[in-house]
Amino acid sequence: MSLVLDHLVKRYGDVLAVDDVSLEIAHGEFFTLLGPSGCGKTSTLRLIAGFERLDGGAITLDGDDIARRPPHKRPVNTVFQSYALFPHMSVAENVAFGLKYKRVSKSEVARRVGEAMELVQLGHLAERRPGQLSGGQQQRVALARALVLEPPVLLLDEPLGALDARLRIDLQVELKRIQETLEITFVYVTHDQDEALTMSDRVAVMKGGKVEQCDEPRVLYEEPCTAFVANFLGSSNLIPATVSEGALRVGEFTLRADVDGRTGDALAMIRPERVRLEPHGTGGENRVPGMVEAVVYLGFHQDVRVRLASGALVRCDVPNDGEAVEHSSGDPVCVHLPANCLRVLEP
Amino acid sequence: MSLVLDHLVKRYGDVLAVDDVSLEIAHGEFFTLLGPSGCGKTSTLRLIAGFERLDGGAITLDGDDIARRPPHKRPVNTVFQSYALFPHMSVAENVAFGLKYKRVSKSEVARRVGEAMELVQLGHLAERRPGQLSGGQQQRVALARALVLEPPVLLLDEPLGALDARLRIDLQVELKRIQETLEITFVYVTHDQDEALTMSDRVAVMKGGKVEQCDEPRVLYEEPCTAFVANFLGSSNLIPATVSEGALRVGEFTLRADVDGRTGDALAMIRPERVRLEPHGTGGENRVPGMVEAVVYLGFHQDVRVRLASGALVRCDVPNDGEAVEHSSGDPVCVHLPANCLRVLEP
Amino acid sequence: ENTTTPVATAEGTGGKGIMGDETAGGPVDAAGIPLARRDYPVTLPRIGDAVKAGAPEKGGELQVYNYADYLNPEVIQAFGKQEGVSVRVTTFQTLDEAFTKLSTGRFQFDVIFTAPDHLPRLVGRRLIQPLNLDLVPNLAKEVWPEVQSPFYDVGPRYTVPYTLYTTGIGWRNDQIGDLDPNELGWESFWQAQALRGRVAVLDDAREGLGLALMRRGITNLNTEDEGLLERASEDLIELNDVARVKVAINGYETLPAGRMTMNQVWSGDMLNAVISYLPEGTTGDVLSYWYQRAGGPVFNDCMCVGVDAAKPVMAHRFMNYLLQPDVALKNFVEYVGYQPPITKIDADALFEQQVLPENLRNCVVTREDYANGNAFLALTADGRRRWDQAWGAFRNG
Amino acid sequence: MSRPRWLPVITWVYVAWSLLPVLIAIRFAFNDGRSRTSGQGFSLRWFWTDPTLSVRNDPTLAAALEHSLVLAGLAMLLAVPLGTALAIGLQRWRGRGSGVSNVLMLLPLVTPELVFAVGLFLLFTSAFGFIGLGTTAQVIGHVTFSISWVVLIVRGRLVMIGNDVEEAAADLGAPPWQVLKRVLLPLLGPAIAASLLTVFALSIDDFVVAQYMASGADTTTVPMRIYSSARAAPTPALNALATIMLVLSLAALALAWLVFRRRPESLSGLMR
Amino acid sequence: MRRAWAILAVPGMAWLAAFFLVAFYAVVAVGLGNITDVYDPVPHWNPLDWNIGYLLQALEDVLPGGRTWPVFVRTLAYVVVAVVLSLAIGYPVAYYVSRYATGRSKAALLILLVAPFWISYLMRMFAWTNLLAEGGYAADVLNTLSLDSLFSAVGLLDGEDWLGGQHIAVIMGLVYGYVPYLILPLYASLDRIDQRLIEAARDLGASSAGAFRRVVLPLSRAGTLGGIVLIALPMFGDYYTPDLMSGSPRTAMLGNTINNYVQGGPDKALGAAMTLLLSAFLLVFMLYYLRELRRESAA
Ligand SMILES: Nc1ncnc2c1ncn2[C@@H]1O[C@H](COP(=O)(O)OP(=O)(O)OP(=O)(O)O)[C@@H](O)[C@H]1O
Ligand SMILES: Nc1ncnc2c1ncn2[C@@H]1O[C@H](COP(=O)(O)OP(=O)(O)OP(=O)(O)O)[C@@H](O)[C@H]1O
Ligand SMILES: NCCCCNCCCN
Ligand SMILES: [Mg+2]
Ligand SMILES: [Mg+2]
Repeated sequence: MSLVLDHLVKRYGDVLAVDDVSLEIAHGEFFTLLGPSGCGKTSTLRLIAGFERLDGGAITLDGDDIARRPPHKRPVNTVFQSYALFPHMSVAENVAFGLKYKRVSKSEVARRVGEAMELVQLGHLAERRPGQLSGGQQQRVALARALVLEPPVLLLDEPLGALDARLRIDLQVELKRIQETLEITFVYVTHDQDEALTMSDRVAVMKGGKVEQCDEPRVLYEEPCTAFVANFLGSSNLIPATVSEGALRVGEFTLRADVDGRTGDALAMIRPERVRLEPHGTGGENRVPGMVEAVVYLGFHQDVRVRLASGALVRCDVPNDGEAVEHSSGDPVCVHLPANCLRVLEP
Repeated sequence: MSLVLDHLVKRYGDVLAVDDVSLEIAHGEFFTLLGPSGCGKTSTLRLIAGFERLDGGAITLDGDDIARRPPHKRPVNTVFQSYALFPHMSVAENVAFGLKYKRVSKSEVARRVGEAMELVQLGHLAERRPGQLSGGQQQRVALARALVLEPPVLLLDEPLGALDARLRIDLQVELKRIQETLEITFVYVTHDQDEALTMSDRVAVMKGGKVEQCDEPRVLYEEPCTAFVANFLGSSNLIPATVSEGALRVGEFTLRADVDGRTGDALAMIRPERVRLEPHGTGGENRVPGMVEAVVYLGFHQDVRVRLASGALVRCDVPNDGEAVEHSSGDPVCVHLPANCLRVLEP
Repeated sequence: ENTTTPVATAEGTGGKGIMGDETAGGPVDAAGIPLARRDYPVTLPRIGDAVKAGAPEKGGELQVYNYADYLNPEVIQAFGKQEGVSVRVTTFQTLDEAFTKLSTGRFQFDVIFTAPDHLPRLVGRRLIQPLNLDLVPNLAKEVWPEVQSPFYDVGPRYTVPYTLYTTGIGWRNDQIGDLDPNELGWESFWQAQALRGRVAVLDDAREGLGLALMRRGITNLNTEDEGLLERASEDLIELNDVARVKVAINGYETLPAGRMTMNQVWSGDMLNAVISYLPEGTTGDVLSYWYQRAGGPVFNDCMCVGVDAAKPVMAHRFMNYLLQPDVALKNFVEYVGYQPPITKIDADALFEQQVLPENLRNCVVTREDYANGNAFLALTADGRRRWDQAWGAFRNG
Repeated sequence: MSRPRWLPVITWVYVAWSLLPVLIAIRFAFNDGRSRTSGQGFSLRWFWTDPTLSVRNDPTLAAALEHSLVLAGLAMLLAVPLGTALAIGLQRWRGRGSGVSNVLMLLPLVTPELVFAVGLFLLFTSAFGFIGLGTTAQVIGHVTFSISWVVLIVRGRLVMIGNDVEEAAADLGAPPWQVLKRVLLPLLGPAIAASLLTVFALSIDDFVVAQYMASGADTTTVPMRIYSSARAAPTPALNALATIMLVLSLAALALAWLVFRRRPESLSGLMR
Repeated sequence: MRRAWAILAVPGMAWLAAFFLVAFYAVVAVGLGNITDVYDPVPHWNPLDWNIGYLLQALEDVLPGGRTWPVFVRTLAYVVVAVVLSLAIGYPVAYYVSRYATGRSKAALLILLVAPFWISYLMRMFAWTNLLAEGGYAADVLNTLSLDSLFSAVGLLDGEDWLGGQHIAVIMGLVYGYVPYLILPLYASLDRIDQRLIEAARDLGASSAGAFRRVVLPLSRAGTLGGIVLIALPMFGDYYTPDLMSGSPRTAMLGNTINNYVQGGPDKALGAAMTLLLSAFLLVFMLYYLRELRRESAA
């Protein structure tokens, strides 16, 4: 039971929007396509839904080739970024829309529409028009409209993109709850890293039409394969370095790290929150001296920027938990880059 | 040398958009108006710029009453949210626009336009039309167009609102740099708390046309006066409580806190990152037992939600620094709410 | 490609009428029909058969094509009531316009009003049909003998006369100032600087150019001389500057209303003006009329039946009705002001009885006038073109 | 910011100038006398009582009114469906021929009426002689120059609606014709209403095409009647005729307004 | 799916092809055809048979020294003056309504501005002539204001009779008739200008006049040109306005000439040839407007 994308290719004129994408998505998985604007997320989704014609590759669902079917004959449904609710129909009519094309009795339609609306907590708004709903409510109608058809796979294109931050967080929790309750496969598109990390079972990070890395959130965060992935998921320090004789060199300092057989120029990647700030002169492995260049107060943490002798700038997140030492510009400090948190990437 | 807003009032028909706002903004200060949509930020700015007529109050700049002057005679300039670039003029012409109204020689115009464009790193785009620029570039043109006039006060209405997250952060740094270099007074409007905290010398938090609190970012964050301010600036736990006999009671537990002479119903406010998670059964003051309800992985920290016996839900940010204990749903834990981090607010 | 200059293919003069009529031999018009002249009567070729006598087609609409304000609405109503049809009148502004429209072949009129110079064209293009005179008994019974079988349509085969007119000048005594058309005749137009913008010539190629020809003393109103016509055209163009002349056929309304001061008009228009268009507080004696007694146009209009008439019998009855003396009188004195050639109507008497205003007595066409009068008659193809070009040069400004 | 004083003055003077003559003409329709230039009492003579000249009793006047409305109605009935379908089709049609079609669709908008009328006139009196002049020709003429307006209005709305809802409908299982019926046409409602109004206005406004395509009394429209009477001897019955025409079209507008009041954007088609 | 729906365009395209393109081709066929001896046009549908005789004659007529040259010049002059006057009236009106009028008065003004669309052109023109006729209210007002003497003094009016073949009357008629069609596109283009651009200009030191000149005027340029073309094109084909406002050959326009040839008189071939020439002359404007229209609908 799975959705398989096999070497998908999609071109718009000269633009290669989807470039040889292969993915296997398991039944009941919450699968996310993550990437910057224009990387081909929407195009991939539209290929699955059938709104665009494939230029190459195959799409199978549980073994059936669905790539040749028109959209209305594919057993997948979509929640659009703009919701695409029918403005001339009530909420209930919107939700009931697709059931007309299933052989479902009238009473069954009413029951399922009712259930779907309860699921998204919209029962009381059944008679409203979409124009009379808030963004979050509209989002839920779009969801109910797709869910009521009980599709094995639900495609969601930045369904929370148009909502404000607070509402988005609430709905993330709700979407996740629904997905887990119904055990539907979600193929979810977003360019918001936090969203991807919070909700997904697996994430495919895309760039320029290709999949850069596809794995669980924790793996992506902790063990990014490329500087792009490292940078796209959370902030990271990418310190220019060189690898020689199995050791990592930053300026005149040698650091211990898993260099993975690499040699020559490299980037030493470390998350700001993994960097430790220690008093100037502290000894030990992987310690590099530097000078505080700026301290930015960010509410629940501080962003301390340290300039190393090599010229590299290292950001260091110091939690604001009422205990940490306060630093100020010009202070000499020692930066500790724990070996287990250092990764060596292609420059 | 300062901009003084003295009991400003602005009405649109029945709507009281600006309701008795008094502020004193020092020369060279980076001053931010922060608040939710519709709270009157733009209206206040427009009163200063002269696009709207005052319904009450006075505006003085270095002692001069400027409230009666038409916009083109006020020594303040504006960077509009939508940039409001002239689409029919090139970047250079846009930047030169205002200099026509200063008695400035042709060569001087060229020099200053060139300088302003260098300042915002746009020298190479001088001949483009605004329509051919990216959002961030447009923003910088708008900035250069205002800066070239060397106004003592620059008004900025959500200048980064239309940009995507990454670009926004870059430009925040740049704006701050420019402001510090030129020592211009910035009156900056935003509804983004991070932005306000990162950049400002002082922030006025507005709500419903009134200023709720006006102070430095750190003070606003650490010592919010109202639940609104607490909630608007960063996330916060607001735990329903009562104050009796100088002590704070949450459910059956008594906590030590500075109750500030308050009695009756109250809200106990604490930032999630100040809450400590301790093993179940840990003793000591201000410790409350509870049960982990959810753990959300957020990259560089985890959001652990703990249900207290009183029914209140407490969010607790646990840094992901590779050392903290891992928690999972259902674990019984002890929540430590340090007295110095607890604030008691009006419910 | 070919660059033929625009000329009609038929040569102007000589040759045999293509319709093969026995009167052929003289000059023919564009359709090959001989050109009728007072001294050269023409029998028009018969195209198709006349309608059989029979029951008139009741109900529906009888379609009539006519000038505006050239039929008394009460007469129309009375006929309609009597015959059980409703009469619908479509109006045209000029006879040329009417011919153009008709020649598209899409206008299915029962009764068409026209003038004799257009007859050969209408026959040549097969736009009208031969009459059954049995259905128009009043023609023999009531009409002046000299127009019962006129020279332009011997028989007659296609037409029944409708009204008589002369072409002259109508003016407002109270506005004309020093100008005296009675003395100056046609020349008045060229002396009308003082009346700029309040002077009009008829919107009719023949009449308009005819005016300019007569001003120069030419009496052959059917001349085809290129030089004469060009000069006439130039004379008219000159009027634009002299008098800012208008081109209109509504003098019967604008003169009594005082909006115009001096128009080239048809005699009937002046009576029409007095009968129907005098505003309150204005009396008929503010109007005067002059026409050129010798050599000026004195002629008649006529009626035909359209070739595609849906109600040919009813069309005959309509024409017959209009020739009924009481009806003709009512049409004449209560509305159109154009005198019908009906023996029983003594126009002069009407002035004596003060049915019509005395000062316009010269609007009457006597039988002597008619006999001696001049007329615009059909031209050869070349001639027609010269007239049209001369008129166009003026008309197009 | 302050505003120049003279602008509102010019505006209101213009509005008065553009509409006052019509209001005065309406006033003269109620004249007791024959004048169309000054008020003479007050009566319904020209509407009703005059036995031969009133709109009621002069068959040509009432017929012109009826014919104008019939023409407008037929033009609406034909041009709106044709134009709507054309708009939808053009919106979808990418590729060969679409560029040419887009230009052809716009051409009637920029062709002077006279040129277009002469063309149709010559066509119907020659190659298309089987159609000939008359009501059919007039309807064809009106439909032809109306289609482009309908396309413009409907396309504008289509662009506003976007592809999303159609795709959503297909995604939910609706076959193409169901998408058209259940989603597209209902959403085009306001644009279709605006198109109906626009075609109506264009048709009753037209003089040249109606005149060139006319074939007699049956095919005389109100503007034609006004033109020919104005050049002969008009009576206030003409004012009365125009007044009735105006009242009828305002009534149509009001009706449309009532029906589509909730969607004021439907009238925006007129504001192009 | 998308391709199938393109079929919906077929009936409409076929209609336009048959009744618009072919109709225009009929003008070509007749203008490059011949006439019979009874003045019937003989269209030459086959381009190989084309006879450019009539076209040459029409061309000769409209060139300097030709018969129609004065009409052509006059038409051009009328249209230019009428368009300028229309702009002088229409621009301030559109500007006021789009930028300053608010709330109810804006709604009312918009309704009043569209109202003329619901009154047929001929009726408006007829109403206007009635008022300009001697003894009409407008004539009285104009005369009372001594505008007649003013116009006479500068040579625009000759005598006091407004409807007596006066150039000024025809021009006033054209302006009266066409301004509404100009105001709406102007309004639309002015209304689109973002208020904040004007504020930005003021903020940068421009006075309200300066902001108008440097921002509003350039930004409304396309809309203005579009509006001008929209009224100028039909003016070139107008014959009814001069007929109603004057009726004198002295004020005849090109439309009258064509109308006289095609409807009134005998020479349809020459009329068609003149129509072709007119179309060729206007083609530039037509193409310009089409481009604007497409640009606008693409935006
Ligand atoms: N209909 C189209 N015609 C031409 N190019 C297109 C079309 N749709 C998308 N593209 C191009 O294909 C590439 C991928 O687009 P896509 O919409 O899939 O990106 P995305 O990842 O969804 O981006 P976003 O986050 O901005 O929505 C982009 O370069 C885009 O410009
Ligand atoms: N021109 C206006 N007419 C009527 N009401 C207005 C006008 N401008 C603003 N308001 C109202 O005044 C209040 C304050 O508006 P303002 O634009 O100052 O808010 P804001 O804080 O800038 O909000 P946002 O973050 O959404 O820009 C709002 O309730 C708004 O609806
Ligand atoms: N008002 C109608 C006038 C009709 C006059 N007929 C004259 C015919 C001239 N050829
Ligand atoms: Mg996308
Ligand atoms: Mg704002």
